[in-house]
Amino acid sequence: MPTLGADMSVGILSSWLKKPGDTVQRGDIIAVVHTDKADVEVETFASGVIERMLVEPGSEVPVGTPLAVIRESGEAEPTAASEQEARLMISPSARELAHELGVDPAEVRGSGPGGRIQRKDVEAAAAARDPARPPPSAPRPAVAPQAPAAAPSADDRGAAMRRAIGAAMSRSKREIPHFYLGHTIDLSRAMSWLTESNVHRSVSERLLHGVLLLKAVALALRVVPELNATWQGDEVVRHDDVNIGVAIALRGGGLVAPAIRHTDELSLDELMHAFRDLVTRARRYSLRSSEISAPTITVTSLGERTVDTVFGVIFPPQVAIVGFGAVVERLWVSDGQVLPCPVVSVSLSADHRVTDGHRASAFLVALDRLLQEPEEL
Amino acid sequence: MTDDQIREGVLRVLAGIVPGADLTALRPDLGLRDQLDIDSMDYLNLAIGIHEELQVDIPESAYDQLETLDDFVRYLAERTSGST
Amino acid sequence: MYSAAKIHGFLHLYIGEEAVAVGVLQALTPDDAIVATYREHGQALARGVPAASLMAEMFGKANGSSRGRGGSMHIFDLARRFYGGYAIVGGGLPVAVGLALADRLSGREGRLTACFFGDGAVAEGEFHESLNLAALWELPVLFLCENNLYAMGTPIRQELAQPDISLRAESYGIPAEPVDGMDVIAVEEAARRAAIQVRRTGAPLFLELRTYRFRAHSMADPDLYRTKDEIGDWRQRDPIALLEARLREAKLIADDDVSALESDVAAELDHAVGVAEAGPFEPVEDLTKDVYGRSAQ
Amino acid sequence: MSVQLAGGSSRRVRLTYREAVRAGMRHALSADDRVFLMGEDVGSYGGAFAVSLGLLDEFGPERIRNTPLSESAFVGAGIGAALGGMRPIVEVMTINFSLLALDQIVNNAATLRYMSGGQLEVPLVVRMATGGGRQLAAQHAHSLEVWYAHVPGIKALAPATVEDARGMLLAALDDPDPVFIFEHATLYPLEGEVDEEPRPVDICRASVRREGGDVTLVTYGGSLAACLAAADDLADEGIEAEVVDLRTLRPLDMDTVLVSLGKTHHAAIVDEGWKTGSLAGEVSAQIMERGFDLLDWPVQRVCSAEVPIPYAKHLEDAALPSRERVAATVREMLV
Repeated sequence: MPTLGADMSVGILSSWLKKPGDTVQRGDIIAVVHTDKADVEVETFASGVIERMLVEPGSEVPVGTPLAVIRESGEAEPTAASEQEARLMISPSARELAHELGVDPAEVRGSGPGGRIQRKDVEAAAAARDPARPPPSAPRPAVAPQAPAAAPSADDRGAAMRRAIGAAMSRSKREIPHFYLGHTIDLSRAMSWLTESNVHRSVSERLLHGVLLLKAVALALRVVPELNATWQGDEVVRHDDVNIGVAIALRGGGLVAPAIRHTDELSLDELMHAFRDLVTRARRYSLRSSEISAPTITVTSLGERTVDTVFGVIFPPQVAIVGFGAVVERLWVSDGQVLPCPVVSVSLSADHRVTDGHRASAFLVALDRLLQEPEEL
Repeated sequence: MTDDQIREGVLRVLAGIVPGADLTALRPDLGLRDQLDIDSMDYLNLAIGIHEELQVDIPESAYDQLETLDDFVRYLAERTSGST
Repeated sequence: MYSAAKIHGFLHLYIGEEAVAVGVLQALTPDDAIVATYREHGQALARGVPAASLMAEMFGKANGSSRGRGGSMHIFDLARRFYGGYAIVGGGLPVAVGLALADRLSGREGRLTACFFGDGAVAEGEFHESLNLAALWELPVLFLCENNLYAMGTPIRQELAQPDISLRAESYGIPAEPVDGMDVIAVEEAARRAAIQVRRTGAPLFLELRTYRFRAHSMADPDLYRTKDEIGDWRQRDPIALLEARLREAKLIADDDVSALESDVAAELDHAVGVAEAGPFEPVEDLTKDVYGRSAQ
Repeated sequence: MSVQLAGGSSRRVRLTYREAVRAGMRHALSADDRVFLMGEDVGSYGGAFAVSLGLLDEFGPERIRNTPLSESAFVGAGIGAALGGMRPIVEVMTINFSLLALDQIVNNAATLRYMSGGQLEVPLVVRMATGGGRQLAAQHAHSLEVWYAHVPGIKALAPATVEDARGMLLAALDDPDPVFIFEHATLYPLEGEVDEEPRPVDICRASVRREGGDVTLVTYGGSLAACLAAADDLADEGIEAEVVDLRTLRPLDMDTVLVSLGKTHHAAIVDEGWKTGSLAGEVSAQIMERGFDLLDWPVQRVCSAEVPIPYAKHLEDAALPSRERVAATVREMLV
């Protein structure tokens, strides 16, 4: 938007006189701009082919905003039909979201002041591109009671953010009759398969053993589906989707447990990609609220160099949490032989209102069996 | 590529993985995991970052011998020598 | 050491005022607390803080009395109940009142808190607030005004409408006594009497120790506000020379003793400088250590 | 005070904020001989805000000590007593009066541990009333907490709830460092329900007082109520505000703020201090440093007008952050 008077700060683009693909010469009139004083014709300072328009007729934009991109004759680099460098007005968070959703910010029309692109604009652009998919606007977390000191209520689905976790854990221990089962699983096959498999992968495609554990948990839930559920009001609601919440420690303390959606349907490669993305974003505080409220069960693992066993506290309203300790070398009796084997201790904390020891043990047995056939995961 | 260039490269990658950490205080002769509180995901990201930054693919079998910054520099020096 | 750029920042020399610190500290017990000013290395030495730990502090070394955090103005030694150098004029007085209050409230009878400050502090509000509070609550504080006649470069007559400092203490009902601060024996006698009375009554007492600093206010002071004659007159009453003369007169020491003492002092100073030179600097990684007792950031 | 039984076996009681501070002090005075209270008129007058009413009768004049009007001396004496092994609670009548003790606070309380190389410890608690809203004009009504929050070596707390009023005092007494508690004077009559048994609360973390996904309101102390009320109004319009009570002004818990911002991408900071050089400015700067990529809208601040707080009610109301101003600010952010 050129300045058409010393006191002009914004102008409204009335109409375009050229269209993308048109060849223009320096000095050609390409648009009409409406100012407080008059309608003014705008000439271009560049010669070339109009690549695309950046401002739609009717928009009010500040002086200096690029109006269109002109590819100069004989040059590959596009330049803007403005005296200033082309600079996209977009909020930092919207820029991030556009990147995640694969939306080109230059294609998005901004609704903020001066045409600044906001998250909702990017979401709308993504939805328009792919109408089958609903815009990824998060379901609103339930509102906590308004008395300042009150804890979040039991059906609060947004409780997974770290501060709320403190309250959620107290409530969990108060309201959920926990019981705990433990089992040690021989990971010889799984770890050898993983090592072998990683040899053939490029460094950016390598798998962590945690992915095998996650996938196995997801598949074991098909055997004991009542653990993939939430407690709502007075009853348990089973879920068809397996959305495993992954407990992720944040640097400097605290944790979040966002979900990997449809964990059971993802290939190991897809799962690894989703896992890595989730950890990275969690540590940048860049999770979406839908990820926080989605888990149907949680898996926690204290990492590969820590303790043997962890017994988790269930995140309400979920009804179970699976805990993995470190993978450690232990003497293991197999076929009458004592051999050092990599083993992992797995625990299940479950809600006695929903299930019992017999069913829960079936889950751990299924998990063990799945991990003996890593190539099937 | 000199050791210092390699060291800078590794530190650049680490800075992206552990934002906010004071890498000037990092002891090159002590383990990275304990000093920076990094886990296996971070370690994988380190390997990926090194691959992008220095074009060296560190096989998983080498992870055990790569604990300290000095280990990385030594290991990478052997694999980048003569490449530039 | 300052001239050799081993010691930096402000350094306020005590030369000329030695009799005050030595005389008063002789009269105190290890249970008594001491609060002093930024010119406190004299009191610290007299209290038994090792010269090496003071020197190392001034060098900014980690083996200094405050790990090099304080420098010459902030010497602390908790084990010796030396509660430090306060560099805001008058700022130590309320703290001294509080230390005495703690002794009172926890039933540690017979202890006192000795609080040193200069004539400059007398013009500060904290002086008046503290004397009033100590007198009102009858707390065992021994107030020790080290009157060297100058608040930095301003002579006392240009500073105080009523330059008789003892009168000010008496206006709060605190018994006060002026003492010849160049005579270490007179200082010790007065301090002993005062300490006995504070311990007995549990109430404050005030000594005005009339002294003079031979050197400028600090190493940064060109000393333009005093005449050479005035300094020369006071040097005639150098407390160390005065004591030496009296001891010789009484045949308590001879030339040999003096030279032995002088070489002991020189050796102790050499040792202190050696320890300070050899001491490590605190690592920069510890910059934020001890801001809080519990990790707060 | 009424007593009732609530969920579980813990007895719950209703207290005012004023009673809660008193209950905290009574508990500490009973449990620990080292604790004593001193300040202007804390004795038979019961304190300017009647917080210590009755304590003189219970604990006697040695432990409930009236001081002369000598802020510097009695705050400094608190420092000395803390050095001498006591656990003093010093009440300063208002934050405006505390300026008379700034030398002791900034030059002594905050520095002694560090300057002595870790030898000395000043476990001192200083309480004072802060804030406007009661037509007390420009020497009784300012919110200067940020000046204290600026100083390393001290901790600054702003209890906004009845539970925090009691629990923060106990946590402060457990702390080895000087802790300043800023009690917003309009909160003293506030009622709330707490466990009968006084316990210290966490003073390291901010608290989410209301959850919501659209905008984060960051606030503390006396402004919490305005934020919660504005959140009610906004909810009627379909805007869900998350309200973060900072609770502790130094050290700041920015993690909680950033986690919330990661959800809402919009932040407004509501702070009764003046905008220039405010705590709101500090929070905003830290969001820029650590959470820039989370933002979908520039951080907004709702602070007091840049005037000495006036006496006349309509002017004072206009000067302080209000429910209406908070809601209007949020509406503009969510166009």
